[in-house]
Amino acid sequence: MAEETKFEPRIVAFLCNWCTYAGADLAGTGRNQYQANVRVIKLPCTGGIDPLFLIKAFERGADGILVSGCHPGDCHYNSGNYHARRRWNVFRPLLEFCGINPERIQFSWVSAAEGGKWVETINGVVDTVRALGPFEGYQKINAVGSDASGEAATSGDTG
Amino acid sequence: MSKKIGVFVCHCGTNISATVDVEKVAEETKKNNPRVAYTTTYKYMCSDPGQKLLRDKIKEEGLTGVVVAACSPKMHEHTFRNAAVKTGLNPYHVEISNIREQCSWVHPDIPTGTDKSIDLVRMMTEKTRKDKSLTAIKVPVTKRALVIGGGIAGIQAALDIADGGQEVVMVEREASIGGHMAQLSETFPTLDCSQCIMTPKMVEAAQHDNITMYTWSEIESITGYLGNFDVKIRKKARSVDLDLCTGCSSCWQVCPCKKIKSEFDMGIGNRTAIYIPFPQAIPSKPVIDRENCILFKDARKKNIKPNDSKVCRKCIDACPIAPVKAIDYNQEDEIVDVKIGAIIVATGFRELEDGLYGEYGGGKYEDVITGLQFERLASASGPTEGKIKRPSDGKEPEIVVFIQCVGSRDPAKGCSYCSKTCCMYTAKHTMLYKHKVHDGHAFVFYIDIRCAGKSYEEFSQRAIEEEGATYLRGRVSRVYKKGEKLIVLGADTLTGSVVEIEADMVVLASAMKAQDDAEQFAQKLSIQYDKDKFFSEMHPKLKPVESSSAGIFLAGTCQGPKDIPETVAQAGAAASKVLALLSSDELEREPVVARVDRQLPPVFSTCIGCFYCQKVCPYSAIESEDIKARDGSVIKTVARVNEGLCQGCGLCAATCRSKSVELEGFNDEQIYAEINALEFN
Amino acid sequence: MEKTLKKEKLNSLITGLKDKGYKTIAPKKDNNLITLCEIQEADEIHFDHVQTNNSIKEYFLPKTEKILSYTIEKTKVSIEEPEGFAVKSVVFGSRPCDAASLPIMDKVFNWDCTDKFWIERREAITIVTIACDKCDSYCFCTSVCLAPDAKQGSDVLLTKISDDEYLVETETEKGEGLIKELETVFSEPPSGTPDRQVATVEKKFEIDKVKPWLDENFVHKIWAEFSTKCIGCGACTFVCPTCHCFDIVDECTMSKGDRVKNWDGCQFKMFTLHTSGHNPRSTQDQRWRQRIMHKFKYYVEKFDNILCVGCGRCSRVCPADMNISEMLEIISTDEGQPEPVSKE
Amino acid sequence: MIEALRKKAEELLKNKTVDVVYGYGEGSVPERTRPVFITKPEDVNKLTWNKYCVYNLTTYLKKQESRKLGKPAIVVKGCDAKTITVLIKESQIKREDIYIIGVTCTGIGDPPATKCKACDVNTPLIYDELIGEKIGNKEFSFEERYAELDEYEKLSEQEKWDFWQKQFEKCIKCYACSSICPLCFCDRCIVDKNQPQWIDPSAHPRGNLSWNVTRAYHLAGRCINCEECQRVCPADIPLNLLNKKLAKETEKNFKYRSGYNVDDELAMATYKEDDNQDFIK
Repeated sequence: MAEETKFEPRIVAFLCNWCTYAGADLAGTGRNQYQANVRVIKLPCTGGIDPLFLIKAFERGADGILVSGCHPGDCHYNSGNYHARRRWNVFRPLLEFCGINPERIQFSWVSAAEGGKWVETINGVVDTVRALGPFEGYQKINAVGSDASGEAATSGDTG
Repeated sequence: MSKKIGVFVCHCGTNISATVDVEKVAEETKKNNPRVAYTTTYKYMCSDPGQKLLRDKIKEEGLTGVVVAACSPKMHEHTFRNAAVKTGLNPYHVEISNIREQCSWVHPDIPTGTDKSIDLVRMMTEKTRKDKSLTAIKVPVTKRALVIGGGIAGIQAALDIADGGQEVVMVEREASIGGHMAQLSETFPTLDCSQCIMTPKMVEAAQHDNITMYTWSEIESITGYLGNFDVKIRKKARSVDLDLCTGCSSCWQVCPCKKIKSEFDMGIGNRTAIYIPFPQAIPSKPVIDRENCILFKDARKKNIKPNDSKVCRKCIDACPIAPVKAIDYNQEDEIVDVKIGAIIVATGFRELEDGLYGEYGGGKYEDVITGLQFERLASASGPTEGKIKRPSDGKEPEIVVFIQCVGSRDPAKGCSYCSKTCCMYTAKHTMLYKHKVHDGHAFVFYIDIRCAGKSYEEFSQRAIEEEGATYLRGRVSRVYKKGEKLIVLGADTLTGSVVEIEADMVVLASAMKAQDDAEQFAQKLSIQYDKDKFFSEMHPKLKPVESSSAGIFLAGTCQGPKDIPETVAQAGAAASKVLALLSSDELEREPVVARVDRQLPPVFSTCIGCFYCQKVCPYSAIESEDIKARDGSVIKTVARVNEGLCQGCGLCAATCRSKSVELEGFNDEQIYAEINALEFN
Repeated sequence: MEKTLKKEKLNSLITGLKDKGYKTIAPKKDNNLITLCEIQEADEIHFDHVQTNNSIKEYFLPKTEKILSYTIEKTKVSIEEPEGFAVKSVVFGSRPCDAASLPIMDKVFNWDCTDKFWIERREAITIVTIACDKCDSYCFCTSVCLAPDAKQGSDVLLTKISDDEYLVETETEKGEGLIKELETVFSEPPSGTPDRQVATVEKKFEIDKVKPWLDENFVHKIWAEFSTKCIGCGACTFVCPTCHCFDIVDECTMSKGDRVKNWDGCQFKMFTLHTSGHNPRSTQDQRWRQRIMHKFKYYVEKFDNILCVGCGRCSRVCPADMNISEMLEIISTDEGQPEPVSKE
Repeated sequence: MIEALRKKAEELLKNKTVDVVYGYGEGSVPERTRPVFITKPEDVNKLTWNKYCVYNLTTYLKKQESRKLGKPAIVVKGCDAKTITVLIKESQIKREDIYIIGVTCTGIGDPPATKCKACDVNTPLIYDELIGEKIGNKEFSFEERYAELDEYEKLSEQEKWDFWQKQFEKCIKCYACSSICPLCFCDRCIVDKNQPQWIDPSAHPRGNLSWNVTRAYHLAGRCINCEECQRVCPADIPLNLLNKKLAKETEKNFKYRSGYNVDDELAMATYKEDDNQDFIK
């Protein structure tokens, strides 16, 4: 892995179509600048985000993830965000228990009218993750899979 | 077979190309992306020649997938998908990479925005690679529209739809239709009498064969979807039987509770407990105000049925209908179920509460009134029969000060937006005042005069030049009482002087606000609203009357401040949308729906039938299906999606542990491909 | 060549191996497991056990192994083959049964396709076995023509002759070479007949009777009766030193990826699932039968070897207490007529 | 107790109330038992009951091979019985399609299993016939129930990561954990879906982390703490710690305990408007 002079966190944002994606559009319309570290993946609803998406994003090298959708009560699909919230209520502590800093997975409610909040949120995530540094734990295990030696991943004592 | 993907990068004039090196995006994509067969850039992809370019290249290059790197998909996804259809390409092989709202407009640094654009394009080409051809879903349409709100917007929309030959159900929560327009005295810029132009429309709506009207009623719930809504209407207990009552007025004439502030008259006039809101009310049949009626108060106190109270029975005694009286104290709320194909929301606005501006004496001094209160004063059918009398002592005011932008354009206290109508109605108010009080003097404090409508500027100039209203550019800092006079302290920024006016009456041009319950109501309908709680249109320019939910349209001030002509125009537009919708027996819907895995025997489906999907589905769109052997025995019970009910949220897909449910358009492979294309490692 | 190794010399042996550039793999205690894994110090080595939980297999056929990596470019795909996977090592202290599995599997990995990953590792790794001085009820090496001090597959065989001394016997040139490299660590062989401390493993079944029975009883109710409790996990096949099925998958991002070889097992229902949805071994009894048939019939027919070394790991680890030697005992003592063959 | 058990089994088979009894039988060694499937009244003497009856036999309800034997009576301990409640809620079985022979249990395993320390179901909560003296079920506090997590939750982020990496590294992807789990009943496990392949099938650290995390997550709000996954893991990974952690979060956030009440809505299939959202900005 090339040594970078300055660490720029790589952030993936999973956004719901109706609120946060539209909020991000509004930030664009308002020409509100924010840090460019984020790559957005749009889904109809936060309720449609499977935790596997998040794991895969880490496997593909994300240093931080943002999941963002409609405020409670505002879900375009009535209750999608409520179900999503339940999911994250258990998934987040699970990752934390496995030694993943919960700050690397952040959640927010950003409505279609909150372009400003989108800017604030994404800058917040970028700054937080920048302070945390690269996600070394995952970088290591991502690299092992493509390591020449299968044995590196084999015995119980390769630490 | 692998896809041939074409990438079209839009300059958007300079909107994108000023901060994103679009040529580089196209070049890099072409150079490095093995899936991409063709790339180009174009000044305006959404223009006719842009779309033609897209169509031509699809044909020439034999493209089977298209990514347009341009503005937000919310703007032109539809445009480009339609363009693709004309070449015979299934529209769902066209994806938008949002490099304007997400790159060029928010990242000023060219290399940064360019790199990000390249990434976003790559992610979208990967998704496109996994796009499947989808066919629009056909659903039957219930040929009946619901109009919520009986103001001018609702009435106009209902009439347009009804005249178009479709059934309309109209729901109004007040006792009469008419809304705010019925309250107005005269209307700008023609000064014709509001009642005179409004009442015939109200009557027409009430008598129209295609319109069923529910007044004193509210929406209890709305479920279902475009073409097939199930609506529950709560008919609030009116205490009067609308079928029996003839509106003879005997009851309200005998009612002893006469000092109840009239909502219709904005509190400057009184009404009785059994009342019609105004003489021209439709229906012209009363309602009992159960909060204030002494019979109901007594019944509540004694915890008895209202009809068992004997405190006052004047109205029922006066009712000439026999043998069954038209008044029924024990009447209860009733729920009516209706099937609806499309909905128009026309729930209107409310006026900013006058108490908010304490420094102007709002809510404190009787003679500081709002614009709508002035309308009632000026109205021939108002409490003063059109005579301008100040509320405190009934004197004719000699000097009236009008303050504009009360609440509007004041983010600190009120609303950041312009209420749009106040400049015009204030000008109108000065004229009405001057017409009625010939030697009176009208002063107007304003920030800017905004009169952008047809004949509006001329109207406002007339107020100044012909009617002699004194316009002062500046804000009022304070209004206080000195004896019988109201002292208005303000600034005239044109002369740079402080102005002090001894006024007899002050009229505040209060802002138009969203209804108090707009937020809850939007949630009930699953439609979006903006920061000010006005309902959001689907697109600010291209879909101004569509709400964010398919089949629900917006008309009038529930969407934002507007005047009558604009409201009527929007209502007509919404009605035409509804008519178009109801004109077909079947509707085509976006095929973004969930599907449960089905396979050949012996697997049949990877679904194991735990039905978590069914439990989380907000639309009850998941059914259970028995997969049967030839002898009829059940091999497996699995989930199935009713695509008519499915709205495509994907909740089921994310809940399914074995990923046996997928959402078309956002299926597993598509999302996986997008994540896989991150290439951070 | 015969030598002795005193326990006190173990330190010098391990240090010596390190100095000579060997990686040492030896049994080590890890919580509840005894694992064959890389060690640095002699102290880490665990002796007092019947069997390690993992088999020697994973040092020749790792549970997961990259066999090539590729990069997809605009006009071409470049492929890179892994190098350096065969590391000069010594497996110290594996059991004779584990060692015996290696020559058995050499046959399959040198068959129609020669597997360079296996072969190069076989060349690079020297096996120093310690004969078993104890056993448990799961052990059945003696029933499959092996013994607790069997020499097959070992380069060097150590046999305990006193509490602090092992008899060292070299079985191959490679083994001899290793001893010579570290000559100073070893002592001269004892005079007279040493007291070989070797466990007595009870013989559980007559192996000669197994294949004839299998030849006749592809269809038999015992398969289902015995395997109803089988939960269809792959634990038995993964801990088995002779199970060598693998699966090849590509793990890739958009533009680059690895082709990876992973252990696979015949007990998984997915193992034989066709794309069409048809599964020729759709029930667990068929899969259980496959395991027995492969080990005691097909492999014998093809390579003239039983594909089992009697280590007993599969039975120890089985979540449902399926016991392979019990099954073979039933088979070898079944006097009944084969059931009429019906179409399955 | 064994006698009562055998008598009941015999009666059920004789009366044709059931076609098969899933029970415990003598194992290959004295310290083990094994699942047995008794279909004939004369075979009931193969049934036994002792502290080595670790299996959660309800797992055989998901297996076509055992289901083929017909309507079952299942011998269940209190912990195992909770599975049945979940299986009913998740539409996998109908209550009337099984006969539950509950056994009172004061702990199994040697040394005793971790789950037995704070056991509050010595007497099963659901059964058709109870074998053994009814024992008043104890109650434990929230803290007591999840006490075994304390030492792990106390670890620093890095320590946690290192601990679990060391554990997951041992995983050989034999899937014994999910094969034994009575609630891992998917026909096609997510790990076996290869288009796309969300979870790398390889047993390298990346594939092992995503597999183990996903396995645990898929049991969130469902696991009834039978600890079978942990018992059968050939790599000795403390899998139940993950399950327990999720059970703790589910109880803390949603006041839900899996398998205790058939009337409770499944935690992960419902929501409350006031669910915790402290972590959402």
